[in-house]
Amino acid sequence: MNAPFFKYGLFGDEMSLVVAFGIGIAFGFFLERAGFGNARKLAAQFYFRDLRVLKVMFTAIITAMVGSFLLARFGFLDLSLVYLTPTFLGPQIVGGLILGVGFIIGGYCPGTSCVSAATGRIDGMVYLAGMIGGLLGFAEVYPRIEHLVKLTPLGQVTLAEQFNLPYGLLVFAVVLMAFGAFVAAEWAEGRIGGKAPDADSLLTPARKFGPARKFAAVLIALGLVAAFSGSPYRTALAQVDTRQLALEAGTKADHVMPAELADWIIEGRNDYLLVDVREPAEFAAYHIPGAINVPLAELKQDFARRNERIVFYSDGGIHAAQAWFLIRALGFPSVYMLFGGLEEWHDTVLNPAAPPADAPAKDQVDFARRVAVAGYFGGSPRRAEGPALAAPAPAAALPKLAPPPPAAPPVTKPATPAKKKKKEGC
Amino acid sequence: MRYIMVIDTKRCVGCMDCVVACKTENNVPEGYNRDWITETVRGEFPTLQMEIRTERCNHCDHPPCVHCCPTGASHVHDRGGVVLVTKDECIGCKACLAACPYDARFIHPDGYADKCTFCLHRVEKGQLPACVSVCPTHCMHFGDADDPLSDVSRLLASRPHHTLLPEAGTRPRIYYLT
Amino acid sequence: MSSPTDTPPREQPHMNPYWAGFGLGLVLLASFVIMGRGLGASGAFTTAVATTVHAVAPAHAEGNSFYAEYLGDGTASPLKDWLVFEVLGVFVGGFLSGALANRLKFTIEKGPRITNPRRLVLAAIGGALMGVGAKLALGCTSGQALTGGALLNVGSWAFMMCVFGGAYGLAWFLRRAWL
Amino acid sequence: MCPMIEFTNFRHNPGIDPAMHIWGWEIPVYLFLGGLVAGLMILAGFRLLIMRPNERQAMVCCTVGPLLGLALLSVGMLTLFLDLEHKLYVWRLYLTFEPTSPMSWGSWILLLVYPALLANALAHLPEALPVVARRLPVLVTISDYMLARPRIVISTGLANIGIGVALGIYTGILLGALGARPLWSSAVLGPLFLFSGLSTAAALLHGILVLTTPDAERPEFADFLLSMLSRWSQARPLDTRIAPTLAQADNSFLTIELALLGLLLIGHLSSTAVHQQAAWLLLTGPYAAVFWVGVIGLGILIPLSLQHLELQHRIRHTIAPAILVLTGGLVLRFVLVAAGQASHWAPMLD
Repeated sequence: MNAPFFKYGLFGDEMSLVVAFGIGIAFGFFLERAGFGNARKLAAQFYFRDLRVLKVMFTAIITAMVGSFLLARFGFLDLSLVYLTPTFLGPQIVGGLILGVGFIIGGYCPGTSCVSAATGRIDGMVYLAGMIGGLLGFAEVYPRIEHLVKLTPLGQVTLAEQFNLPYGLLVFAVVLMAFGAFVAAEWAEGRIGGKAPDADSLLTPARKFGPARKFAAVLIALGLVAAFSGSPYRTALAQVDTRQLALEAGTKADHVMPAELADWIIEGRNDYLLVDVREPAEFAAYHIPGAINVPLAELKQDFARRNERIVFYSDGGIHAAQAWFLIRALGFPSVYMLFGGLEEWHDTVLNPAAPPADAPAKDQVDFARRVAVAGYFGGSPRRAEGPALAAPAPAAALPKLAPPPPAAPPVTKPATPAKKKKKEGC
Repeated sequence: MRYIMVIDTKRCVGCMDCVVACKTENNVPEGYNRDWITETVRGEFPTLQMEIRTERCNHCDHPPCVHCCPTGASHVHDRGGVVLVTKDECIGCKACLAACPYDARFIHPDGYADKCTFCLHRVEKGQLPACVSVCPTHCMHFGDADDPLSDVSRLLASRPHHTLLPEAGTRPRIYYLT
Repeated sequence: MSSPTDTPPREQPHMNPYWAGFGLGLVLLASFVIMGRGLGASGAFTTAVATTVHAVAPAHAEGNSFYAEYLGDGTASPLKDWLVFEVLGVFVGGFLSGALANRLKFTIEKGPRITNPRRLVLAAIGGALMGVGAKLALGCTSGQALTGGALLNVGSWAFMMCVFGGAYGLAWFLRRAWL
Repeated sequence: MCPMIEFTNFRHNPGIDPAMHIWGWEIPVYLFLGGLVAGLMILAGFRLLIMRPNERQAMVCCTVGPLLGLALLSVGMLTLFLDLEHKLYVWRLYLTFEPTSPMSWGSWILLLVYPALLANALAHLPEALPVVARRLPVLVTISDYMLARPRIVISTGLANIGIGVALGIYTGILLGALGARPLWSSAVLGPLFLFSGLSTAAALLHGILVLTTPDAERPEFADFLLSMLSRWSQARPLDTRIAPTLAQADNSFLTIELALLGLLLIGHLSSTAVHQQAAWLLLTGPYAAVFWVGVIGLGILIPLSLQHLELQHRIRHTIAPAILVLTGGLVLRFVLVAAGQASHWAPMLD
């Protein structure tokens, strides 16, 4: 499984914009080909003259739906990583109605108006100007109605989850429904709109098995395959190989020792993502430099890029271990946890205990190094139990550590989704 | 005559006395600096190596800032080859700022390019530049490189040294003893 | 412009809707596979509006929670946004397709029984409503109906039904504009 | 793993630290307009040279172009002036000539541009603007005087070409001579800006021709608006026969520009570490999106293909390529000026 390419880190944010441009060109091209740059063609939908909007939209929806389902089912695409706009049922129903009214009054929707303006339609350009005016007005009243816009939240949820139906079955149902709608649409075009049927339509009286019908047959067949394929999500519980996870948990391969982590931070390594799973208040009080805060309850499938090395820590070890299991079960390949959590971090990195005075010289040298590390993180060594000992002298013999850089500690990648402020949706 | 500066990085502790002395002596406006301290740490923990040094205009033998100046405001002074700016000729085009690989210049709030002058007004009176004269660790030395008996010539002859960004081809005249 | 000797080629008919829809679906699928997100349009204009307002009146934009959401954390220009670049492409793609089919012309699409100024006023009103509706619904026909529809998003399907409902409900009153 | 280098600098001079940002929008706009005017000069001079005595129709190149050039150059010099920090001393530029300074060369070249452009415009002005010429008969006198003497026409044409080439190359060398910014330190920048300027100039003239062509498919009021803008030329329509020639020329310029951009990047990528780092700023770094989409895609490849289709009579001539090429030229200057200031010799911490 290695798609969506972007979320697996195949290319960065900067290149994603170049991809966006390319995808946009294709999108605009097909919108124009479909006749969506023409307001009369779009409005004809609502007078049963030409049900193009319905045909194009539903063909596109079922194509992408069946395609993404099958790619996900056969392990190429991780559907759980495809961004799903959260549902706010009330505002979306009201917004949909307003949008529908705007559609019939203005004759376009935002995407199609771009195409119409690009092909010289002056009404399309005026429509765009009107939309910008609408956005400006909405922005001014938004702070007062913000609570209304966030009403009835259902979260990121699909129909399959909402109605507890198998995803594949739903795919098949939508495909069947779409073809039902196409046949009805062609019938209505002829009956109400008085339009002669297209040469290549589903309702052509000839017994020919034309391209449209072949296309329909293929999609329905694929839909039928989908209906019996089960869930597209790799993350479903049944697919977690518990035995392998248990074996992994048994070894210590998933541990990062505090001293090791301290070295990583001092080296300025940025090939890992340090995640604090405690509550924000605790995070604010103290956190390991460079960590980001994702409370346990907010760990989601897309909280980080999948190919990233992730290190969890919490106060002790338990919450980190739970986060480790959760995220490992979601299919992230390289997940680690800080051994002993923050307690161990305090004990071994921030306030290392001095060895007894009669300890071998090797321990003494090692301790001196740890004192230097502690200094870097703003901690200080503590005395060990037993006989008192002098303050560690050998520190001078070691190279002095650089103080932490003034503003930004050598942290992880700044562009992790957890920190990203801009919204991803439309 | 070829004025140069030799700075002993083994002695510099980054106390910033030179920075303060320069600001006072040359009346450098608030928020601007003609000289500054840099700290470089290199290596891999725990075998780190740190170098603290004081930096300023290198008064290069091959000064790109002088070559690109359209009005001749940036020029090489006859005395010791010091690179100077005549502020009444400078139009503030900022070409010299872009041309300097050391980023040693800045635009004075009055609108002209400004930078270190090796305190030529003091040197002409037989004094040392302000930064050199206040250095508490005596890590900075100023003098004539053409005079083989000068302090700076003897230091360069006796100790390993390097200059900053020699690969930029500017032939800088501030030497750092290592 | 065409030289006097060759007559401009005739405007080509539109594509078969099913094949156009199939192409559109493949583009959407490609977006899922490459980027892990769907298509959109209205968000780009919101970003552009937010950036413009921020340039004109920075304090006002930063104080407004609506604009703040689209301005990012200030480390990069808010215009360096996925949807902005995508919509830039939409303009180019639409123009290319229109040019190749000889459908480029400065004109106003309207029914025969409505005057030009009235059609333009209606277009502006429709656009304004669309801007409000799209922001209430967290997306427009591209971002919600098309993308969310293909992902079986609950809100998107509810939204799609309402769009058709709203449009069909009002269609009869506006028949003079289109028929 | 390569050893860590941590670099702390206590300088903090405004405009220099933490990242150099001394040139804002003024310099890119000036470089763009300078290149555009250079292109207009070369096209005008060339057209003037190949014009036969009684063929006086190519006024879009020989008159409209130079007149626009005079206006655009003035705007460009205004932006250059706005960028100066010591504005009252600007006359210092003309008290000296510094042979090693591209900016000094430029300030003197700019002085030569005005008379050359004016001469080119005057040669055929009464043809293009009969309304103006009727009010100012002296224009007719000048034009007749010039056209009666082939040597004056030829030297005007040659002067325009020569000064245009110098102006175009100078806008690039202005940056190219600043070796302290690795991205700029390439002599390719001169020809690159010259050909970018030529492509924008050809696109501008092509766009003007398309706009002023009567079009049956335009609604009345759009035509009305256009004729308001171009009423002065309606007395005698511009010769639209050279539109394909201009599109053809623009395509050649765009292709050369693309090749030069490639050479610039290849040169940097096969050079020292700092130059490679500078090239990656454009290729995958923080300027990649704008570079690939704005400069390469919108500015070069798409207008190139549009004009190719126009030349093959597959699509109508539109002003879209003109808008795209002009925008692309402007974005190229912005990207190069911004990325160049971000590129650096000193140790960089990524």
